[in-house]
Amino acid sequence: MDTALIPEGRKRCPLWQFVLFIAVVGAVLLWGVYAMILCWLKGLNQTNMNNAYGFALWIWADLAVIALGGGAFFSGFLKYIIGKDELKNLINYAVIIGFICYSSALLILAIDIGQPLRGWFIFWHANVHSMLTEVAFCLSCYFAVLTIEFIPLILENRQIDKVRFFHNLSHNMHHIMAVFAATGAFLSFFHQGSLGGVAGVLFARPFGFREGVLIWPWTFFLFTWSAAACGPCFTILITKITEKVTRKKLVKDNVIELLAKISGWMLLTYIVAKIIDTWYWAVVTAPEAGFTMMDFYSNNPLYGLWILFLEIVLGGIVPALILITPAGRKNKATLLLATVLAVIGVCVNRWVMVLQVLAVPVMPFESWFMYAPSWQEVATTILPLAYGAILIAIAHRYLPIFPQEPELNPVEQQAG
Amino acid sequence: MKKAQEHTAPKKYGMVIDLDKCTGCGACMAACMAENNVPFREDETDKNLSITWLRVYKLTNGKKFPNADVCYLPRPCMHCEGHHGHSPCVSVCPATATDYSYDTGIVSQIYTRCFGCRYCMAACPYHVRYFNWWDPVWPEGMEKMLSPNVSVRTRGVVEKCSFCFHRYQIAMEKVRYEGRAELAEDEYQTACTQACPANAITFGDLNNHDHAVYKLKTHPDAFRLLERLGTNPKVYYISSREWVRRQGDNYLENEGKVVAKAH
Amino acid sequence: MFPFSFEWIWDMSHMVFHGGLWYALSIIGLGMTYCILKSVVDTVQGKGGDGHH
Amino acid sequence: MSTVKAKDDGAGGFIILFFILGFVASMILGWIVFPKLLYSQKEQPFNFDHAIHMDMVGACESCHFFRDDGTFSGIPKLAQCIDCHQDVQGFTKDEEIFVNEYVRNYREVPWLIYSEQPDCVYFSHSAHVLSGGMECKTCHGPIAETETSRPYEYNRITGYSRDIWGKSMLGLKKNPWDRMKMDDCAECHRENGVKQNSAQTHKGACFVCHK
Repeated sequence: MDTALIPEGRKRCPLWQFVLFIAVVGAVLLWGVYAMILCWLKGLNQTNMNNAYGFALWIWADLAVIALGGGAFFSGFLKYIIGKDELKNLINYAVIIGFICYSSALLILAIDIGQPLRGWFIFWHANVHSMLTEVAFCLSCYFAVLTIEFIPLILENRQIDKVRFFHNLSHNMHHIMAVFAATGAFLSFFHQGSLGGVAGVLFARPFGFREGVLIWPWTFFLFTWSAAACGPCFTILITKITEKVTRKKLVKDNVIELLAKISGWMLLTYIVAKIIDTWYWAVVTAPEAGFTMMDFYSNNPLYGLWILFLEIVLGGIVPALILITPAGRKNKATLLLATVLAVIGVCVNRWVMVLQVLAVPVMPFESWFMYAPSWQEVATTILPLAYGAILIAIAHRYLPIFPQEPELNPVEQQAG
Repeated sequence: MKKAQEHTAPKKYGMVIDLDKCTGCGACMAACMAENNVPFREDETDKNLSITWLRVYKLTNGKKFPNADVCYLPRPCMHCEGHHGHSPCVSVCPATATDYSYDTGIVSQIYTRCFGCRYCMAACPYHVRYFNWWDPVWPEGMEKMLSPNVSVRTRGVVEKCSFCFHRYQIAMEKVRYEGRAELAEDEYQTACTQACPANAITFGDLNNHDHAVYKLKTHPDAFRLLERLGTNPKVYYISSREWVRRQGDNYLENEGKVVAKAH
Repeated sequence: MFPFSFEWIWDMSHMVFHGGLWYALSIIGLGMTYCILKSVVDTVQGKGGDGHH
Repeated sequence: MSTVKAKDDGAGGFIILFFILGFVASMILGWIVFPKLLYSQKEQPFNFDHAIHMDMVGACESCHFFRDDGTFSGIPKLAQCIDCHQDVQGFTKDEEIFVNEYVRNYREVPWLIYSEQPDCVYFSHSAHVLSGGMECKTCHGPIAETETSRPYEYNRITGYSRDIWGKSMLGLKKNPWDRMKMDDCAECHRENGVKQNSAQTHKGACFVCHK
């Protein structure tokens, strides 16, 4: 039925399978949309946030998806600026994943504010000294860049491409894509960093506070670095999942391995910096505020040293070591393990930098603040996943995203 | 138009609270709620969801009878000066809804500008900032008792203690009418200060030699909460009890005796 | 965001911040304008028909 | 190419006409329909003649005065008017309404205040008139010369008086009283060096004009 829309020379599942998938995921999406509307109409009392937890699950989800969406800017940077041309076989998908991540992040931010109708104040009445202002500006601008990178992909749809103007537009946009990619890399450097700065500048919150250079705390640079390291891991992971679901090979191994190798070295250097940062913070920054490191990891039901181990060792050192060894990234199982661990590692890092910052008691006569999200928060956090799955499904079905797909999956000529 | 404005020395309004006098009666909290149109809920059991600009904390020394001791600690907004007005909350607000005035030293919060991102709440270690999780609902007829001097807040914005700044504004009207240059100490006092039956709270200009707070802040037993974080708060506490002073800040084991820093 | 808004100050931090912002916005805006205009011209000139480059 | 061009010529006139029509429609929408939609009008309870009162009493302060605590009385209460208006004076219908409906029943007149600021704004008349030496006219315009009360217009969404945004939809102004937005207060404060004491903006701190 929809064969006219499907890219030439590529095989797709029957329409009923596709519709069924969209329907099932769509149900989850609607659940999330319902929760989102509840939050907008009834206000943030629908959440389990409270005066101790001004930031909670959503801000974590925001930071996490943006870190994972970092694959788009970093592979764009590698392809267009460094000149790693093999990545052209993965860049389209990285852009789509980035687009999903960033649109989700903006949506979450729109739900997360108490007065959504006043959200534009962050732009209009901007306080440039606030890390959140920098986040909002760079995020919106970078989302615009991702949209620009996504448009030519949409225009490559068989039917749209027939329209001469769209064909030319797609061609012209491809032509100067490096300019957009460079702008995107510039913007990403700042907003990934300023997200790190969000907790890092809170000088009265000893768990999050970091020293730094000029106005930027060390977390600024660590966040950019970790997003560049772990974002591509997420791109690889989603590509592998897509290959599993569609039951065909979409990207050649050498492309994946190249990205995995770069990612591995990024992750290794990041984790060394992270260890130095943690060590300096534990022996210098925290004691200056009257805290021992163990004050942050004891006397509460959740946060223990295990979380530090999970983040740094399991989510950092292990995947870095796997990815930098040729055998590690060539082996499918260990490659997958490494990407999963790296994704977990960066997510734990973002969790810690949002929620643990608020959980730690600062006044000595207080105790730890604990929090569990309400179903509305969980539903709105799952919403982007469902939305992402649907967008990927539609994009994969109707757009020629993977240039190597026809070569890897030759279609026998069929009659009719 | 005359350019002769009120060219007076910058003030730094602050408080000194004598914890040895505080009985924990809560009159200051009640006065504050009434003065500032603070909304309340039918069920206030979860203090993390309700709004109390001035909150009285109960501190214990953790010892058993007969050495057990408690101390009540009223905690308004500290109106941190930080470093040149760079208080923890002011610089993080993305929409410039909160500001620090070099004229009075008061940290303001503009409810109509705030869009509820709650970054300032994350920044404040004293938990003085409260979010309006619900729209305010007053019992029938009570909305007529609201003070016209303080604007009422809506759902989805952050609010906090203003050192009853509207009282300063009202007091200044008279000062101007009478053609005086300066506000007298007793003309501008916060609601909690006046409500305290034990006279535990003293309020005034920390820069002014003639104000009571100027002398009290240099009391040998005076301390401020979380001073070593660099918040530079304008609320001082006095307690003769060492354990109370020690709970004013975090200390590593074996750190020396608690003495007030020079300020 | 704009020089006429109350929060705007002509100091270093504002110039750096907004400089970066407007720089990025202009590249995005000019880039897209170029693409669209060039595509209009190309289409009028009859380029890009039949889906071939 | 020639066929394409011929086609274009045929459609060109239509396109231009379409553009002009659209332009006119949007102008009408923006300048006439939108303000009507955005603002609603209310009439004052009855007409008030400022000019005639000025002839009688001589100065603004006679009715709009400062109280002993420095606060400003604003629009006079019935108690002040009663001194002169115990009985109907003159022959206007408005005077009749005032005396019969309000004075006789001791009912306050529910005047609509053109210059009423939103709830979050604090404004001190003493700071401007007594300390600053400003004239009433600077902010209120030549209201003392008016003989009729214009309709009170208010924004349907915010409920604020139209005098705040000003008559011009673009928010432009010629006279200082044409607009009463925050930027107008700030501009005058900046020019006169009033309390530029904010740590954030180096302009007036929020807690000068806000409450």
